[in-house]
Amino acid sequence: MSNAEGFILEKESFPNLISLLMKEADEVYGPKEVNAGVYDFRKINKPEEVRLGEVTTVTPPLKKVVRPPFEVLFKFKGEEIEVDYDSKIRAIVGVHPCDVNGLKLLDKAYSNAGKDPYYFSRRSNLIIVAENCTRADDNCFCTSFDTGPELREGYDLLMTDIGNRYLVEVGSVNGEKLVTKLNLPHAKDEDLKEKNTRINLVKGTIRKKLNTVNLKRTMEGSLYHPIWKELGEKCLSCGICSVVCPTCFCFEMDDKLNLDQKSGVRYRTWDSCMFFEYSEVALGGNFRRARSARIRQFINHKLNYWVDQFGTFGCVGCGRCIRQCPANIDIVEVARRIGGS
Amino acid sequence: MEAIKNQYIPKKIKIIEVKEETKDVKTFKFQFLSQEENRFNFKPGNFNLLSKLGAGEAAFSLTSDSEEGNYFENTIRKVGRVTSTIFNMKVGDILGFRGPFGNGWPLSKAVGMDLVLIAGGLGLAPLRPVIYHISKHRSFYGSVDILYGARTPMDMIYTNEFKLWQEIPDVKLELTVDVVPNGVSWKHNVGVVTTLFKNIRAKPDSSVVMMCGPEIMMKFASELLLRMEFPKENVYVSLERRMRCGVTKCGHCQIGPKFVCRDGPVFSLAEIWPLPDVIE
Amino acid sequence: MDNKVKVGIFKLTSCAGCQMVIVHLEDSLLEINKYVSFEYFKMATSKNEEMQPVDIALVEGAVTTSEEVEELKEIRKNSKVLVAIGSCATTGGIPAMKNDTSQVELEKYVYKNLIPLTSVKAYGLNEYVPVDAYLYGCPIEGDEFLQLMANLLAGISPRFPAPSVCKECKIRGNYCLLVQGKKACLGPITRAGCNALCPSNGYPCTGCRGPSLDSNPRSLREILLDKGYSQEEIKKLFKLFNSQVSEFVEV
Amino acid sequence: MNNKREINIRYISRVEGQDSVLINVRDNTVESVLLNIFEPPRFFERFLIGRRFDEVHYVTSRICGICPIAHVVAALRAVENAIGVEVDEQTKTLRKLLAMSGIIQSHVLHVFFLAAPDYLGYPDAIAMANDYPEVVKKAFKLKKLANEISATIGGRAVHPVSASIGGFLSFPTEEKLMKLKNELIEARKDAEETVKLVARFSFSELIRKQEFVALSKPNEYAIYDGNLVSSEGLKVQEKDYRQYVEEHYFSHSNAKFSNLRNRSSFMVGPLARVNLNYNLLNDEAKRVAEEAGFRVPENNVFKATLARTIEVVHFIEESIKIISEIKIKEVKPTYSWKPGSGIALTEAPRGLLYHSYKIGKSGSVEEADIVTPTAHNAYNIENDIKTIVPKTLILKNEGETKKVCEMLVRAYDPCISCSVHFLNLNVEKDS
Ligand SMILES: Cc1cc2nc3c(=O)[nH]c(=O)nc-3n(C[C@H](O)[C@H](O)[C@H](O)COP(=O)(O)OP(=O)(O)OC[C@H]3O[C@@H](n4cnc5c(N)ncnc54)[C@H](O)[C@@H]3O)c2cc1C
Ligand code: SF4
Ligand code: SF4
Ligand code: SF4
Repeated sequence: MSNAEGFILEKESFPNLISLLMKEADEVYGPKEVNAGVYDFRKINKPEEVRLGEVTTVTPPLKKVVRPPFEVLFKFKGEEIEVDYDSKIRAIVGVHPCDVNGLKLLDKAYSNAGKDPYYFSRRSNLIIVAENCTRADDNCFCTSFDTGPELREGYDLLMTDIGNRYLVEVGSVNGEKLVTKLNLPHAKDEDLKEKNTRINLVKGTIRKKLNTVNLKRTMEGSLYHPIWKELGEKCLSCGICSVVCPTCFCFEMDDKLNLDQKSGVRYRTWDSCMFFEYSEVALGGNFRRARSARIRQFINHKLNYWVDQFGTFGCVGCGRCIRQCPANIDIVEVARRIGGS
Repeated sequence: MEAIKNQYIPKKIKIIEVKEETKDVKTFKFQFLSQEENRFNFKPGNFNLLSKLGAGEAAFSLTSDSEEGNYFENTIRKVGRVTSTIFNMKVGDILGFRGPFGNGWPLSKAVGMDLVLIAGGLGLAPLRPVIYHISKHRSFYGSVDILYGARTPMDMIYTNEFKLWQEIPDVKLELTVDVVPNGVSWKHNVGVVTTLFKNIRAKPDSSVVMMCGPEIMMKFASELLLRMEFPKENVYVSLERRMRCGVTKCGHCQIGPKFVCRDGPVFSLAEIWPLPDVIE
Repeated sequence: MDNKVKVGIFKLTSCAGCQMVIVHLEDSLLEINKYVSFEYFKMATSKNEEMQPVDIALVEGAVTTSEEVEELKEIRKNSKVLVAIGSCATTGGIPAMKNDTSQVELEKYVYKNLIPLTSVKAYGLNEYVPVDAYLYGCPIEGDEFLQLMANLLAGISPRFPAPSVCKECKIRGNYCLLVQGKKACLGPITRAGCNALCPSNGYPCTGCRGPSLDSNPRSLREILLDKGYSQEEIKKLFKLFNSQVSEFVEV
Repeated sequence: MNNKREINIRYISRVEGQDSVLINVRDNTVESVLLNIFEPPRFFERFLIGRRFDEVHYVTSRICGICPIAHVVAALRAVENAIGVEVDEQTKTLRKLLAMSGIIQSHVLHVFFLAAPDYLGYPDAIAMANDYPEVVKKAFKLKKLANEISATIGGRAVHPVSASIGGFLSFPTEEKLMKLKNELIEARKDAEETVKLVARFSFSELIRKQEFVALSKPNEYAIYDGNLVSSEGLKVQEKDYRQYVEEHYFSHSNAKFSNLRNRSSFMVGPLARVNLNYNLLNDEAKRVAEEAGFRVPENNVFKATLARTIEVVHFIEESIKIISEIKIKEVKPTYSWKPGSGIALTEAPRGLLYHSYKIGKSGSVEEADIVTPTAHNAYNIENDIKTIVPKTLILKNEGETKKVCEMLVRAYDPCISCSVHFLNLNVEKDS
């Protein structure tokens, strides 16, 4: 499907793209500056609100849109159940390569033993306009998993900042339609060259590296490593790492009852193995009572169990869990120490 | 959107019988509201989720005869929100059902071998379908030892079925309790379940062990069985983990890379021992 | 009328803010009233003269005087379900801040001429009576109150999970006050349920909902020391709402 | 029969004791009235000591869940005065809007939840809802709107969080403000009808020569700051408050009682404000006041309820004005500070509120002093009761006396939580 040839979108015409998306989709999301120097994906009301070209946002945008933090599975009234699928068309602009790759991992988790209908009803109505990274920070390590800074698939449109214009690549039929509607001119060879130069430039700035050779084996042998005890003392159990991780998929299910005591909803909400209650069983038992066991689970899930479960590591190197951890726990550093290098 | 089966929607069932087992355990017999669903079959060792809309959902072992198409049973201990709510329900009340889930006991692998069933407390519940199965297909298996332990005689479930079980040819039922309260008569063993192991008739190299009970009990029992030279591959345990979705999405039930709801709840020690995370 | 569930809302030492949250549930009050008769609700009704047995007692406030101890016991005796609402009732909250200072000194400061008071150390309700359910927060969350009522009316035991405030804060996409803002936020060790209201408004979490399950205040203290807060300041922060909470005080 | 008093849950308000009124009557004359009223700052002044200056408003908010906004605003201003921080116009405007929403909310609650059931003969507003569904719905709607303004500007209605030293930590969106503006415009009618409804109540009468005290400013109906003025010609600057207002203590009460130096008790609150600042009310408020037959000076204490409804009209109009004019710039507070002492006077829903702090070199509170509206009014309530009891005693009916006393106290609305049935009236007749 992917088309090697590209198109050109002048930066000053970028608002046209957003306006078009606003027409084509029910909702448009994009990165906004929520605080000085802090970016997060929010619903876009006006084209000017979108801020491209910044580093990773606080929360993982695609997970948040496709698997909302609070999601109603069904409504009930007495014993009767009513299901409502959300099939709004959503366009999401300016997603980074690591996040698109994160979504691909989530796809796996949610089609494990049968597809999740709620997830896929949103997922199949998503228009992804991704943006290759032209900037990275100290905690990005996507190159270790080959999940960035350049995206190869999983997008409808892919933009790269090449100066005062964007190179736009098409990744799907939907993407092609958008390009046609915008009537974009074709890119020239030097535009493609410029893209490569810029991406290589960014690659050079990504210094954080996780050695993935033998990583799974190393992690398998690490279950009784003293490092977990040490981390258990530092870790706050706040769960920030898993909330901001684009691939963490766990959830809690429960009911909300209305005052009439008959009607209500069954919902699911993001959960995390970092929380004590997550692993609680009847009569106060808990299979990960110690914080050390919980952080061991989090890191091993990403760098070890995922491989067994879904054939790939569960991390895309976005660096969010490192950036946001109040206790400065760094998954790369942990793996490095366990590997003894 | 192409139609994806929604595995989160419970089916309606109604309570057709309630039996009190102990002070805080009851066995509920259910039937589906829609008749065609009553043909449903499960494998011994499977479990299901029960919903009371408004109170939530929880996992329970299927405890009835797996070949009985007209009804099924769950044996429920009152421990929290969902279970207390169900505990107060009566014949005719409606609940929600999802399942059956899980892999079940390795009954076909056990054909021609001796069987050892080890249960602690409520852990007898998932083994009851195995006993039904044995009684119907007695010739498939060698000797059967059932070792059952509970805290006190009053905590034992299915007590009025013990006699029937003992009447099955070549089935030996051994009972033990931790404590015998004053004034209670008890003719059987006193001590933890491993104190019964000396009575096991099965030969380690040609038998399958199926075990369910508190994890700490299973830990000691497993260690002893391994010392008695039962091979890891033939010792099976049924594990309890927190469970929400039942369909490998919610993540709660993971043990290492395994999802208890799909890859379990029955595991051989070879697959999972030593457990990375034990219920404490 | 008579098959309505009898509810009493009682107040010990508190600011009445939690009751106000209930009074402010404009959209739901009339509906609640369909199923419930408020036998005691000082904020809203004047029909409460004497203690009649109630099905559900919601008690706001910390216990700070010996009279209140007796009153609370009386409420317990006369209610089937007793719920502690708000920080004051769950942990002693703000009123318990006084416990750090001797009674005489307190009184001297506020009342220049001493009068006889029967004030005792301030505690949450469970210091004196068994409590069946808790609503956390200063003030409580209206939504949680409605959930509590719906559940109690249906005979279901209410469940309020206790992850950290950070979970909700991150879901809201806030930048972290602790990490980026270097402000002393207690979110990582505080029970969620407020939808991270304070940090979302730029004010660090003060721990008003009490500790999240298995929280790690010790590590948070190290982090704060590292950011330049003094031991004294950290102690004050931890103690604002939680001076009676052992997890926080030990640190 | 059970003895009622024994099983009565005594209403313990924010005092560590019991609220009651003890009236000694001998030969049909009142010998003494002892009003044992609550003490609002439950040792707050003490446990503020040692806390950082930027926490003070967050903590003092918890003095009162009924008018937390007033405490937040007063504490912020007092601390800012102490540490030498000036805030910009936008901050002042937003704080005023916040304060107004607090007053509207509190007044609506008072009028519909306390006064109306009283005058219409119901135990509570919910019971009243059966016969007067429209009135109650209107009340809920107004109150909800006021709460929404508080939550939009302050982050939360009860115990707001976003108002801070030097400014605001978060800001409302334009959309949200527009929505509020439209709702406020819709609410005009309901507010006006409220005035009419209350004007029809048959108020008891208590006219006694007394001094009204409120904040005043030349060009606005003061609530945020101003000079202290009185109906007897007092004019005092904020910083001189302590030279004019004294506190004394009675052994029968845990509360502090205020009086003006060398003078007697005084009244603060809506009636005082409307009386003293009538000319600064906006035209709509003046018009409804006139239509309701409200003339200043109005000396009947019971008419405080009517004054509240007039203020509701005034503040709704002012809020619309503010929202229409404001163009919010999202600037987070930055400031430098120095140690010092500072005072703030503001108008809470129930009247004059005083906060004063001394901030030390380390930035922590060294001294704190708070006088709430109810403390300002307490002595005056006692004096009012002294006046009204002999009149009602002629009725020779203790129940009636008790009821009138309660309604009188409620007219002050000492604090809604405490004003319903907090009177344990003991008439000791010595014959
Ligand atoms: C495969 C499997 C088979 C089971 N079979 C049986 C059975 O046959 N009979 C029986 O009585 N129980 C069985 N259980 C345990 C049963 O699911 C829990 O006791 C029940 O979920 C508790 O729900 P509750 O709402 O009543 O308790 P809660 O109010 O949730 O609280 C009780 C405690 O149980 C924990 N808990 C909540 N949900 C679960 C859950 N789904 N699994 C484990 N712990 C949980 C809570 O964290 C809490 O600590 C089984 C569990 C599993 C996983
Ligand atoms: S973010 Fe850091 S402190 Fe918080 S749970 Fe994750 S590893 Fe622990
Ligand atoms: S584990 Fe950390 S770095 Fe890896 S994908 Fe998750 S948040 Fe990003
Ligand atoms: S601001 Fe506070 S609550 Fe939010 S993530 Fe940071 S530490 Fe947690």
